[in-house]
Amino acid sequence: MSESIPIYRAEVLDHVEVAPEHFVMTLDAPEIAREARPGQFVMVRSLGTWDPLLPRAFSVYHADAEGGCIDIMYRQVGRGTGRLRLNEPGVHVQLWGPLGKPFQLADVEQVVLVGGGVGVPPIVFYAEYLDRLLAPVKVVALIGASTETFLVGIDHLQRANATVRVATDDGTAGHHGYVTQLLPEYLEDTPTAVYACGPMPMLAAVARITEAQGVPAELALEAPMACGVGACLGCTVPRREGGYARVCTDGPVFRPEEIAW
Amino acid sequence: MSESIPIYRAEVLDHVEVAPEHFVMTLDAPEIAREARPGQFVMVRSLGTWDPLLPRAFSVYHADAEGGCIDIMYRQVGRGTGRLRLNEPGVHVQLWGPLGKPFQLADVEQVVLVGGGVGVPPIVFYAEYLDRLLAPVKVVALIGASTETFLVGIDHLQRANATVRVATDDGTAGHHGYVTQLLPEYLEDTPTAVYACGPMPMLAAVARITEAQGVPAELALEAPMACGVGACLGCTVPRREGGYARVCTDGPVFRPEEIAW
Amino acid sequence: MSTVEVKRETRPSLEVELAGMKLKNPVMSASGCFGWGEEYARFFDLNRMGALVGKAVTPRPRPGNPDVRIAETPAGMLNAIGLQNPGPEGFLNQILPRVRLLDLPVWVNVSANSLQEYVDLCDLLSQADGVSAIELNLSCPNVGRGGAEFCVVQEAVRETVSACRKVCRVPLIPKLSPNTTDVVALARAAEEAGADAVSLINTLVGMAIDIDRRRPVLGNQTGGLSGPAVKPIALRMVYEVSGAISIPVVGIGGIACWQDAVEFLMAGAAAVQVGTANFFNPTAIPEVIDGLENWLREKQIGDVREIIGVARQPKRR
Amino acid sequence: MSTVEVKRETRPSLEVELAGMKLKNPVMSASGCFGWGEEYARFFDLNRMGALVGKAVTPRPRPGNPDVRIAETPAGMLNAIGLQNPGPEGFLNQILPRVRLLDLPVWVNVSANSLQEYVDLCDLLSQADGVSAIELNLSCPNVGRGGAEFCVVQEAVRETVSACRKVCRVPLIPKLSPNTTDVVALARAAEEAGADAVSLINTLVGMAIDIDRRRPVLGNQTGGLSGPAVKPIALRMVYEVSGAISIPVVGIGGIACWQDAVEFLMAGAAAVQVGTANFFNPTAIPEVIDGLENWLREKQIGDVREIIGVARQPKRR
Ligand SMILES: Cc1cc2nc3c(=O)[nH]c(=O)nc-3n(C[C@H](O)[C@H](O)[C@H](O)COP(=O)(O)OP(=O)(O)OC[C@H]3O[C@@H](n4cnc5c(N)ncnc54)[C@H](O)[C@@H]3O)c2cc1C
Ligand SMILES: Cc1cc2nc3c(=O)[nH]c(=O)nc-3n(C[C@H](O)[C@H](O)[C@H](O)COP(=O)(O)OP(=O)(O)OC[C@H]3O[C@@H](n4cnc5c(N)ncnc54)[C@H](O)[C@@H]3O)c2cc1C
Ligand SMILES: Cc1cc2nc3c(=O)[nH]c(=O)nc-3n(C[C@H](O)[C@H](O)[C@H](O)COP(=O)(O)O)c2cc1C
Ligand SMILES: Cc1cc2nc3c(=O)[nH]c(=O)nc-3n(C[C@H](O)[C@H](O)[C@H](O)COP(=O)(O)O)c2cc1C
Ligand code: FES
Ligand code: FES
Repeated sequence: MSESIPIYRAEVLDHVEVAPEHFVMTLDAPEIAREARPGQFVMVRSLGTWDPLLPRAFSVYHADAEGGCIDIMYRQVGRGTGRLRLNEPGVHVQLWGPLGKPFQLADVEQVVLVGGGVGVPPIVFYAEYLDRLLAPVKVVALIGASTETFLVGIDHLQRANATVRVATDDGTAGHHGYVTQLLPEYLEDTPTAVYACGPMPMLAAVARITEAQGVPAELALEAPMACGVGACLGCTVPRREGGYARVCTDGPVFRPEEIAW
Repeated sequence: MSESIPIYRAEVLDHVEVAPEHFVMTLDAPEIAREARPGQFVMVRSLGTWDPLLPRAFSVYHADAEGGCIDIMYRQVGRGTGRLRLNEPGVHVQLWGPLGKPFQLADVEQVVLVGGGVGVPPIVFYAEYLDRLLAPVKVVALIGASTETFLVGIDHLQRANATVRVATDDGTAGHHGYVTQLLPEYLEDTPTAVYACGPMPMLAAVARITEAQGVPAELALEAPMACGVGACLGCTVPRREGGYARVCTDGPVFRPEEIAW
Repeated sequence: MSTVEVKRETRPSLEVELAGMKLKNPVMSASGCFGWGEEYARFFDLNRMGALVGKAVTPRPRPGNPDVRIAETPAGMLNAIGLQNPGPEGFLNQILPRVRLLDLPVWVNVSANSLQEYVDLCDLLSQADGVSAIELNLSCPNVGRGGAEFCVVQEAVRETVSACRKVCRVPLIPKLSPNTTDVVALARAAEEAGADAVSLINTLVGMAIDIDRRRPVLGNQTGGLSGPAVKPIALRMVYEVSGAISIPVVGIGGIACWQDAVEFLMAGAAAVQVGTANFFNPTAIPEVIDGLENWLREKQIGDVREIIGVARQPKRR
Repeated sequence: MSTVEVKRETRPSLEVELAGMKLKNPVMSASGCFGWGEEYARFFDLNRMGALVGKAVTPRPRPGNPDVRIAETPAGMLNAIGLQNPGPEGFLNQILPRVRLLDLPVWVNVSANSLQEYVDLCDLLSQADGVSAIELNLSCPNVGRGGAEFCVVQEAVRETVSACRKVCRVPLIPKLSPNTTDVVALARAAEEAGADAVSLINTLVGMAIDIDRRRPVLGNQTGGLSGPAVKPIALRMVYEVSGAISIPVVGIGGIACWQDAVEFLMAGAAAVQVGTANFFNPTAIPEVIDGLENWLREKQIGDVREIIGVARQPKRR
């Protein structure tokens, strides 16, 4: 906890629409690009206004250590992302990170990544990280979305040599139903670890399935955040052992058994 | 007071820097483009935030009735214009107008226009209007700024066949001093009317000079505004006859003798 | 055709009854933020509103405060207009003849500095044809101690309301100040004294300082804070008060879009007033009405009254 | 070399004295908005601050409230953290040993539900080496009536402060609630009871409603409103109080940039605390300090104390 956290008025280098309502923003942030690990996030605040007031947390989607920049991917849903959308290249935003605990690779032969909605960015980052390992593991990526057009990051996952399977709520692509319904068949024989990020109900399902089968898993949670660094105590989730954990600093990555779902 | 006021979510068609800190924004507003007269203003509000909360008033700088669009020119000085700056072409802003009383042309042989700082836009619009009259009058434009680089609209004034003289506080261009020091020499013999827009001290000086010489004048005032349409009673200035006048609806154009300077 | 489809097609009812008045919908203007409607008639048909609440009328005409009268604050504004108004005669002769032609209830907001003045104004104005209700402004922060005292002392509220109730021929709706320790106590006092409903909140006393000129921005030094910034405070007060009294509560404070109106209705407001939002969005009121209707239709709620106070009930699923 | 140039070159003094404590500068953290500094030590050198004010300590450890604990509002936020803290032992054993190594005054914010609890905590904590002052949180809106009662009744303030004053070995600084009719009366009571200074404001009680789930957003239903939205209210209260009492006032509420701090100082605050701003800008405090110093230099003001309360004096030219 004692080393310093990079913070900048970071320049927006690029800002493009990658799917309906989905945007990728590239930010000039050399230290963060070097230090960020999959599962970690950054806090971003648009400048010049107090409304929206609070920064928003975004998972690191790509980190280009050489180029000294990072990508975040967001879906424009509310005030924060609505304001974020207005920051064209050349504009500066306040940025600090990397924050939180990253995914920890278990000693397994197969890794199953489960991503839903805006939980996909850290999954993509992790897949690319795993692909660069000296001793590569088999990587399966199960990606869910409400509908086909909202499926994002698939190409990146394939380029990272992951076996990709998709599910959509409306059946417009892949499995018609929840992405978690695809999970069990991968937990049969090969020693496997599961890493997931997405909406709470999806994570709860992953927790149920993996705990029942005794498969190691890590889940990246979301919670409303004010500070992102552990000071406001606003982002807590109840611990199974009692008391509360801070998603921003005790997480965002938790093991299923840590949380009282 | 009873005909309706056009109001839109108007698209920003163009948005360019014309001088350091000075920008011209082109807005899609057919009715306003048709109806606007020199001296009138519009209210503009950036969308998606409550901070800044209030709209800002901007004089009509150009009105292109055929093209169905208007220009405003603003100097980026604070929160409202800072936020306005972020509205790139394609973004929509809330817009209503034209508002307030326009300049009224007196029956004279010469018109002297006095513009200072962000008071120049309506002066330019008026010069172009006067240039299109069937019975043209001699037009002199006296333009003041803090320094040369902040002198704006000069080219437009010259194209509108106005005799332009400039003054700068720092002497970097034209007369070294206040623009109002250039005024007296034009009030000698020819029947003249004076129209001015700019900072309060400048307008007060114009009022003193023209009242002393008995020359007809009209001054476009500024005041903090909330509504721009006469409802909030926030934009008042004291009347010489007692009581208060609303700058937005009783003005912004006043005769010197109406105001208790 | 399934019942669901039927529901989808039927138009939800926005009508509410308030202190014996039928309102087309629960959305009205807030006093002092809508003039007497003439300016906004240039943007939309005033008859679309649930009711029109005009600028305060005081015992004598008031020129208002010297400038500066308004200042923008984060998500809000300060005002110290000083109750500029033409007085009772001006209202009765110049304003009422016009607004009474409208096809909606017209509330007159009454502001004074003494019990007797309040009583006399209620007596005079409640007799005028076209005045549908009197909103008793017990809380104007910008006219010196006089006005201020009324807003916050329980006894003063009780005394003023019961005295006015005696002479007032139309529904009497005290408007409460938020600058108080216990707004519920004020509301109870008003109810016990015979109020037909209560409006809340008025503005919170605030200030801004011009650091270049080293003095308060407003000529009056302090002013009334309004706008989205105060919404959480107003909503909390409406929630507490509507749970504690049995007369209707008119919710006011920072309402700028239909979602805000829904929040106030769910908190227990029987109707809402839109104030500052008119200034920064002249079509705020019709947008709130349309948004409310569309939302009810989407959610297949047939009657707006179904959502009043639901947030005070145990959590639903 | 002209005197003007000399002035330009000399570094303005930011030092202030408060209740016998020397502060490097008048900028400190607000309780509950800065943890105990460990998080923000990763962004800047804590020793740059005038003082460190930590999270409230309560008689017994508290786990805090169930979620949802925070909600964003226009230019503000609501919080119902529920005074999560490790209690006096936890503070003395785990926290104090670390923070006492800092080279700045450390204030402990104390929160309780009864007079006796307040007295016992003051007695215990004010004896600990490294505790420079005790800030009495007389106004936590999120722990039920108990806490709330203290904030608003003059007699309770007087009683609590004088009882704590007797046992407290360090400066005692009651922190006042804004949820009151007459904050000046509370401040006077605190002064008469022997307070060394007063802090204001704490949060305003507010609420937000989730219209999809038809219930309050916060698990605790209501929460404390803070941030830029409340600045005008806080500034007005600091202005009124600092004009009415002779002990120093610590200004708190919505301070997010150096200009805000200057407004509070000009309103009469002897020092300021930065709260919510730390959350949305982790370097808010050093930015306020640097901005203040640069502004003083630009204006050629040699000592920050020259501007304290100037806005309360007749207008200057
Ligand atoms: C650790 C962490 C990592 C995150 N990573 C990402 C990321 O990589 N990309 C990303 O887009 N977001 C991410 N989020 C969520 C992000 O921080 C914002 O909460 C989200 O972008 C909505 O912000 P907003 O201000 O636009 O919406 P708000 O104005 O805060 O909310 C507006 C409305 O949108 C709803 N809403 C909030 N989130 C969503 C959602 N995801 N989908 C649909 N509706 C929603 C809210 O319930 C609310 O009703 C992350 C959050 C955390 C805590
Ligand atoms: C009838 C009318 C017509 C107007 N026409 C124009 C126009 O054509 N172009 C234009 O740019 N503005 C015009 N204004 C002013 C405009 O409405 C805004 O007040 C101005 O743009 C500053 O807004 P802001 O939100 O950026 O600054 P704010 O955030 O409101 O103020 C920030 C700081 O800037 C200072 N400030 C305000 N105005 C100026 C200024 N002009 N120069 C330097 N500092 C200033 C304020 O005192 C304050 O300290 C007009 C105003 C009125 C009433
Ligand atoms: C410029 C202005 C003038 C006001 N005048 C009055 C008034 O005359 N009488 C009154 O009861 N309330 C008056 N108010 C208070 C509003 O009616 C309303 O109670 C308050 O502004 C909160 O609502 P809002 O946030 O929607 O504006 C005024 C408010 C503003 C901003
Ligand atoms: C998340 C949070 C926790 C707080 N906890 C405390 C506390 O424990 N004790 C206290 O006296 N004030 C507490 N406060 C109030 C702040 O110290 C401060 O008085 C208030 O937030 C106004 O200042 P601000 O607008 O700068 O945040 C808390 C505020 C917030 C936002
Ligand atoms: S977001 Fe502040 S503690 Fe986690
Ligand atoms: S700006 Fe509202 S009355 Fe002029």
